[in-house]
Amino acid sequence: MSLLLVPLVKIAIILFGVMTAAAYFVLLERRVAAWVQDRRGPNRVGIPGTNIRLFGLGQPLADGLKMILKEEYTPAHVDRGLYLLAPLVMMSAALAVFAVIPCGSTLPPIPALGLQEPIAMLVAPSFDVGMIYVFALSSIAVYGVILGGWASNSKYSFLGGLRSSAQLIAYELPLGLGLLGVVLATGSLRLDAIVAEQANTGVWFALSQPLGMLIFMISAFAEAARLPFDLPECEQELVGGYHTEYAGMKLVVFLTAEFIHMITASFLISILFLGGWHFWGLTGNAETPITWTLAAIRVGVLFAKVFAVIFFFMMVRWSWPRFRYDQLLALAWKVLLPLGLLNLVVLAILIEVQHPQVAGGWLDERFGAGRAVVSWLPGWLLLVLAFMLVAWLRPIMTDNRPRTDVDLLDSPLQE
Amino acid sequence: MDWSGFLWAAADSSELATPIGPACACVAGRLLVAVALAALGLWCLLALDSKWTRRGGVGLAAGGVLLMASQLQLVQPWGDWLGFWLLAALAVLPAAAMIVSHRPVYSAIWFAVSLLGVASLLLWQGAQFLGLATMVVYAGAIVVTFLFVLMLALPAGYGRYDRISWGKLPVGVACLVASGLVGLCVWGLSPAPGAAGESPWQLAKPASTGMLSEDLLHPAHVAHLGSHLFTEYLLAIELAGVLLLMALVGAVSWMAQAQRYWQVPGDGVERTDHV
Amino acid sequence: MFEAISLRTLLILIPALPLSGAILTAIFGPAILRRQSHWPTVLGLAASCICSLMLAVKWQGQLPQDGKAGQGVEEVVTLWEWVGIPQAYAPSPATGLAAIAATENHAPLDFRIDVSLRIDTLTATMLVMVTLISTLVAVYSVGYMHGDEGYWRFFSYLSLFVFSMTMLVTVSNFVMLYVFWEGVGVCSYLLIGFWYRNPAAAAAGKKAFLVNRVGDFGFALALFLMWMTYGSLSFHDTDTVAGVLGARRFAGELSFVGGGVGTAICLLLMAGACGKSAQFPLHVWLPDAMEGPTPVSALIHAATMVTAGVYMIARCMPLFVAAPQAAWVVAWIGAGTALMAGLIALTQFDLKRVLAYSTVSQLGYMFLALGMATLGGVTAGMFHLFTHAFFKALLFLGAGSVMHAMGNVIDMRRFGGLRHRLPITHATFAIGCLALAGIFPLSGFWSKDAILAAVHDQAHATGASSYRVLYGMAMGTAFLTAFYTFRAFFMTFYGPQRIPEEAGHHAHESPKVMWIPLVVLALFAALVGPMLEWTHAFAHWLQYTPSLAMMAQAAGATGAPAAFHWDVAVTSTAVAVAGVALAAFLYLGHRREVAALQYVFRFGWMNPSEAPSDWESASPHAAAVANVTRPGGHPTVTGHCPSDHPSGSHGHEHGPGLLALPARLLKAVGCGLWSLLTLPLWLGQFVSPYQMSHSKFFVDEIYDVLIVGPLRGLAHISYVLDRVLVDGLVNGVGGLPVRLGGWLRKSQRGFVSLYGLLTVVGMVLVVVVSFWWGV
Amino acid sequence: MSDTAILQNHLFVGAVLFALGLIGFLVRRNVIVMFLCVELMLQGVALSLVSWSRYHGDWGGQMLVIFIITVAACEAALGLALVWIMAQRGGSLDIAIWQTLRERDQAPYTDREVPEEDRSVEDWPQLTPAGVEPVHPREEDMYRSHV
Repeated sequence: MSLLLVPLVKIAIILFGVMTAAAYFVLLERRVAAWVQDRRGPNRVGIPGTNIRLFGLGQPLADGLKMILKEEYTPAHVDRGLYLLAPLVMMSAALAVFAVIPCGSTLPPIPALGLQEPIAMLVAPSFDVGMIYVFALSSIAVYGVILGGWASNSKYSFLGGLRSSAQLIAYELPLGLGLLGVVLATGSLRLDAIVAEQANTGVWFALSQPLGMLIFMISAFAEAARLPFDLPECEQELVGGYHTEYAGMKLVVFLTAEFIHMITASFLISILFLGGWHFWGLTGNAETPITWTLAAIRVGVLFAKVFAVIFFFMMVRWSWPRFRYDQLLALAWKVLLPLGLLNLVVLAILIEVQHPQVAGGWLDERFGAGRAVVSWLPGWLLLVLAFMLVAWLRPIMTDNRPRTDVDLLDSPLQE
Repeated sequence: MDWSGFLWAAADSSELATPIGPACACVAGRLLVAVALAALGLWCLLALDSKWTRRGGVGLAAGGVLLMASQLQLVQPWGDWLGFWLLAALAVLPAAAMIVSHRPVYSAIWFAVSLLGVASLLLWQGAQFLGLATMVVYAGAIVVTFLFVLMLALPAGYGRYDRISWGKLPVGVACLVASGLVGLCVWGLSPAPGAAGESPWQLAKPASTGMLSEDLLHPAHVAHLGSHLFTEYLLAIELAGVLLLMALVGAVSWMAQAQRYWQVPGDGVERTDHV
Repeated sequence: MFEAISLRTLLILIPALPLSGAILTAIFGPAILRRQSHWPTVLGLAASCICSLMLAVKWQGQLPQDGKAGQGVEEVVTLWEWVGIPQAYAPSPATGLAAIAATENHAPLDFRIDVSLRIDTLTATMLVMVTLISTLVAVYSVGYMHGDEGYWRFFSYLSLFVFSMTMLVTVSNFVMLYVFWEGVGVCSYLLIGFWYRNPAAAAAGKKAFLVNRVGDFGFALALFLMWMTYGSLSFHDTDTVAGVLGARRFAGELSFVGGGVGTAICLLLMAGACGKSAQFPLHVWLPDAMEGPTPVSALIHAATMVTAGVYMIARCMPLFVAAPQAAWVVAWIGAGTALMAGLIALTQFDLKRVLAYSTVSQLGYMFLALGMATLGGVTAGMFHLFTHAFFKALLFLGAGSVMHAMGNVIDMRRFGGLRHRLPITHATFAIGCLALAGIFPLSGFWSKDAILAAVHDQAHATGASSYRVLYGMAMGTAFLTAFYTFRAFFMTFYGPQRIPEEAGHHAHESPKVMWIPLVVLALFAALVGPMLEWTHAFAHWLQYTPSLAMMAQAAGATGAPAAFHWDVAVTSTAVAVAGVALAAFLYLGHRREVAALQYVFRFGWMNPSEAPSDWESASPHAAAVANVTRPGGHPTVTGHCPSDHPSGSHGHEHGPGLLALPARLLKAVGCGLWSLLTLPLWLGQFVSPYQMSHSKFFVDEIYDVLIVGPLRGLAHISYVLDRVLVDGLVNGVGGLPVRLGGWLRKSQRGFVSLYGLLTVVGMVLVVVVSFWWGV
Repeated sequence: MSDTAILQNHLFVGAVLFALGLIGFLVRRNVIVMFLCVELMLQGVALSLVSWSRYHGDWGGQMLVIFIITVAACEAALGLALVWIMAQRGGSLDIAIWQTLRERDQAPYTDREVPEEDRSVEDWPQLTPAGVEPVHPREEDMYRSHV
């Protein structure tokens, strides 16, 4: 029975946690925005009926109430079925990703409930293709956007939908390429195995594969449609993008789903590149016998990292201007994709060279404990090389002056 | 050739040296009825255009398919049986909806749903990588691209030609042929009543559970897949890569060439506005 | 450093460098190198040349130092096996031919073709000559081909040609020899037709190719016969089989085949050699090949490719020794060709054609020497080959330089007196002419003398009158050579200065990159002969070639192979000087040729108005020159010689040139000689030998009537048959499906779905049928 | 026993998918929908292949499915490029407009009438409870002229 029960409990916890977190991250976002812009932000709403403000912690509740009570307006000209389907698809895809994302390492067995094995803090522990699953669901999320844009039957929505889906599809490739180095180094697609690898070696992939992390992070920003890449809904151009025609709960679902995307991205960055629950000297490695304290520490470490990444997301949002659309796609196809390929090739060679049968043994003999440092040095050299390559080959990416090397009047589209 | 006579003869004549034998007569008969039902149902769905024929068509087709399915062995235990048929329904019903839908965008969406069903069936069989790859590649890229082109090329959402198919006769032939194919499959798969569990197509012995769990259904499924992929099937995978590259180049060059033609007004192609 | 490179490496490098040059130029030339396309070729050839020299020096060090005659030294490097058919041929006593086969025990023979390179003195000589001249020609071409649209193509072909030629002289197998024989043929075709937009060049390329095919057919037959006779096609002995020219045969263990079969093999080989070396029946392609770029003429048609035939006969000399009749034929063909080509060259006006016929003539000389089938003959022939390569390349390049300056005009009637405009070309050309004419002490003298001496020796040794006739013919040819060479020289560089309008403002000396090779070649042309022949070094060196060592052994006791005969030397020098003198009389200063010929033959057809004006007496410049250069007015032809007109003041036109002082003397002698020589010509006026010579003895016309015409008729009949019969059949067969298709075509309704439905119905049929009948 | 049952049932589902795709390909006139139907047929085949792969414990079937996915991707790229060009040049996604590619002496295809719409099965956008139906021209029901 526990076979069915345990996952259900896990699902319930995760759903509740994620939804609540999304709500409160909205508050956090507003507070961060205020902080960046040197104002106060929402700080009034506390416990209703009293004067207790609690730093505005009641704000999400009030927001939610407002949205729920708003009129459920459906415009007459929309394609009704798809119009309703779009936010649902987006939300379910966003939530379903958490099936393979570990929220910690494991819990000790609870014999009282008949659980003799350590409990993985993961809904689907036996799933061998975790990362592909994440990709599959993030590609399903595109449907929400494109259908929302189409079904709304409005120019702005449609353009927003097209833009957004093109952006999401384009950035999925560098996202995957940035990740592949990690997968190569780990030899598994499971997220818990990736964390375990980092915990065992003590080298986070952010240290050994900085270029991969950079690519992954930029792409993750784009996938989450956060600000430097929030072209799908840029207000100045498209009113509200693909959800222009949405209101009430349906809009809430869209917005929450976007926030959940950001949370997912933060989880992935923390787990893939920042060592997950691992912290030197604090959490032990994957072989350390688990205790309740240790489990709690690990969860704390992981959440701290996730929080830090989310905070970074928000800071970026309020610090950076938006890309132009062609620049956005050019960045994906002309910069990140080649760099991702370069990263993959170089890492494949490095990993092969460091294999015990090739040069790993020699490295161990020669450097001993310093081996870890030696093994991640090439990654940083690669990062420098990548930067130089980009600066040298594509000045347009670092420089926004008008191009002089093409005569726009001669292009076939002008004829 | 008289197809029904052909099949009845197959069922009746015991002297024909076929693996089925006379006992299969009732199976073949039921199958024929099922095929006819399914074909009729689909024909109603596709060729006739009224509310009642469509509803009746759904019923007929579903009845036919279920009748065929009843000839198959049952999946044990019942939990698996239920799960399997739920997923199968998730794959088949949207597929049917896809081909009868009058609006192409809905067709594409139904197809995506059907893909989810197929991917689930693949997962259900332990092909984890393929299941998810199907989702990523098909649902994530291919169908979205279809939607793109559909939305751009057909801004109205649907055309007149989506509401009328070809003539009633071709539709009937197509339905009959396709249902007949399924019926043939079932006829070949279903066990003859006399021989216990033996189907007319002599299947090789299934792989043992131990063998499966060591390789195909191993927990590290993807690693095993990869090691086979890059050793035994290396050439195939290289060829697939080359194929992709060629398709990429081809698509880009076509579009680049086509762009030139679009600039020319009155380029000799008669533009018939069917929308 | 020298020791570090093994013979094997050098042998591989020598052909490999030009090949890589060709490939690099072909790949990078059109898009990347463009105007710099010469670099791979020039560097590759230069490196190959250096390797050849190193190889020769190393090989010199490996020769036995005691200098005992008749010791053949060779080394063979086998790279890989190209063809290997075990037990391809079982010789049996019954076949007759097998009795003289390679093995004693009649074991089945393997047919095996190795890609193997050999080094012996003959090969080393050829390699040095080929690579050295190619390098100089390549450097020259940088200037000559400058600005041509096929620049990279030219250098790619050039490299490829040198690759083929080096392989041709290096391989140690008749089949490989044949392969590269064809290789140089192809390159020659490509290079002759280099300017393929010019129909004449394209036709010349085709002609060269086809005429060579005739000879090559003979060569191929020779190979078949050789395989059936000797059971091997290798030069060297392999583990199991004795090579055709292997040590076991030289040691007398096995014999060479004589008699009918041996003669047949040799004659067929000679047919091949005739094709490649432009000997009498097959010489017609070489003059036409002058349509190609001049460096090509210099390289292929003077120095290297045409020597392939000579090389091949020298290589196969033991076979010819065993079949003396064949050698006799070789000698006659050589002498006949030499004389005929010399006669033709007398009257040509195209500078390059004169040189081309002179090449044919000199090759005839070499064949004559080889036909002696004595050690002296072979070494003399090879020596002449060696020296001739230098001075003929020099002459051609000089002609190219003239052509370059004259805006591609090559007709000697249209220019003249160029010695001031082209001083370096003039000087080097003079050296080349002297060498070719065989004037002491330049190279040509020594080599030609060696040939004459060899013929002389043979005539004495055998006492056969035919050799005396040959000797006479050779002497006559020597006279003709001197005459036509200096005719061309005087017509080009002396007389009143005249420049065709095509030249425009380019009538000046060629750039440095062109004249430096000229100077280098002139040095070689002057020095190589005396240096090598003075000590008989060349003959000694060549004796170590296994093919020739046997003859040296036979000559053995008699010592030096070709002794220097004072009588021969003096005679030949006198004859050559006489030729020069006659040329000086007719062409130096005032040109008397037409007048003289009119006097002799009273030609009606030789209309003076056809010739440029100063050919006639009307020209005041010419008259002035005649006045100065002809002391006292010789009485012989005065009645018809152009009368002297008051001279103008164009002294600079005929100032003291390089040869002005000796020329006056020579002309006086020439005047006397002319009166003697005109007597028989006057008698033959109705035959009009001038016309014969001018029309190249009508060989091309005879070929047209005898071969080309009937073939064309046959081809036309075949064409008609093909059109009516074969095409009718084929079209009928093809028409049937078209009819059927026209009927099926109706199903092409333009509906994808219909096609799909038909496909599905077909598929269902297949499925049902295959299940039902248990397929 | 169970393995055989699993195989049979999956093969059946695969066959049904294949058949549905086939019917759709033969019957529909929208080029893109035809394309989708082809993909559906491929899905049916892929399902069968994976079933066989599991049944035999052999990777070959799965490899073929990888190939199918590759081919499908190429097909989508090239096919959609073609469809897009065709749509641009012909102005329609109807496969029937390309009957102009028929043989010269063939009679042209004449389309049959569009059946009268039955408003009762019409699933065009309904009015929302909160809204009042705006006055709009009749064509707006038929199609959207622009998006």
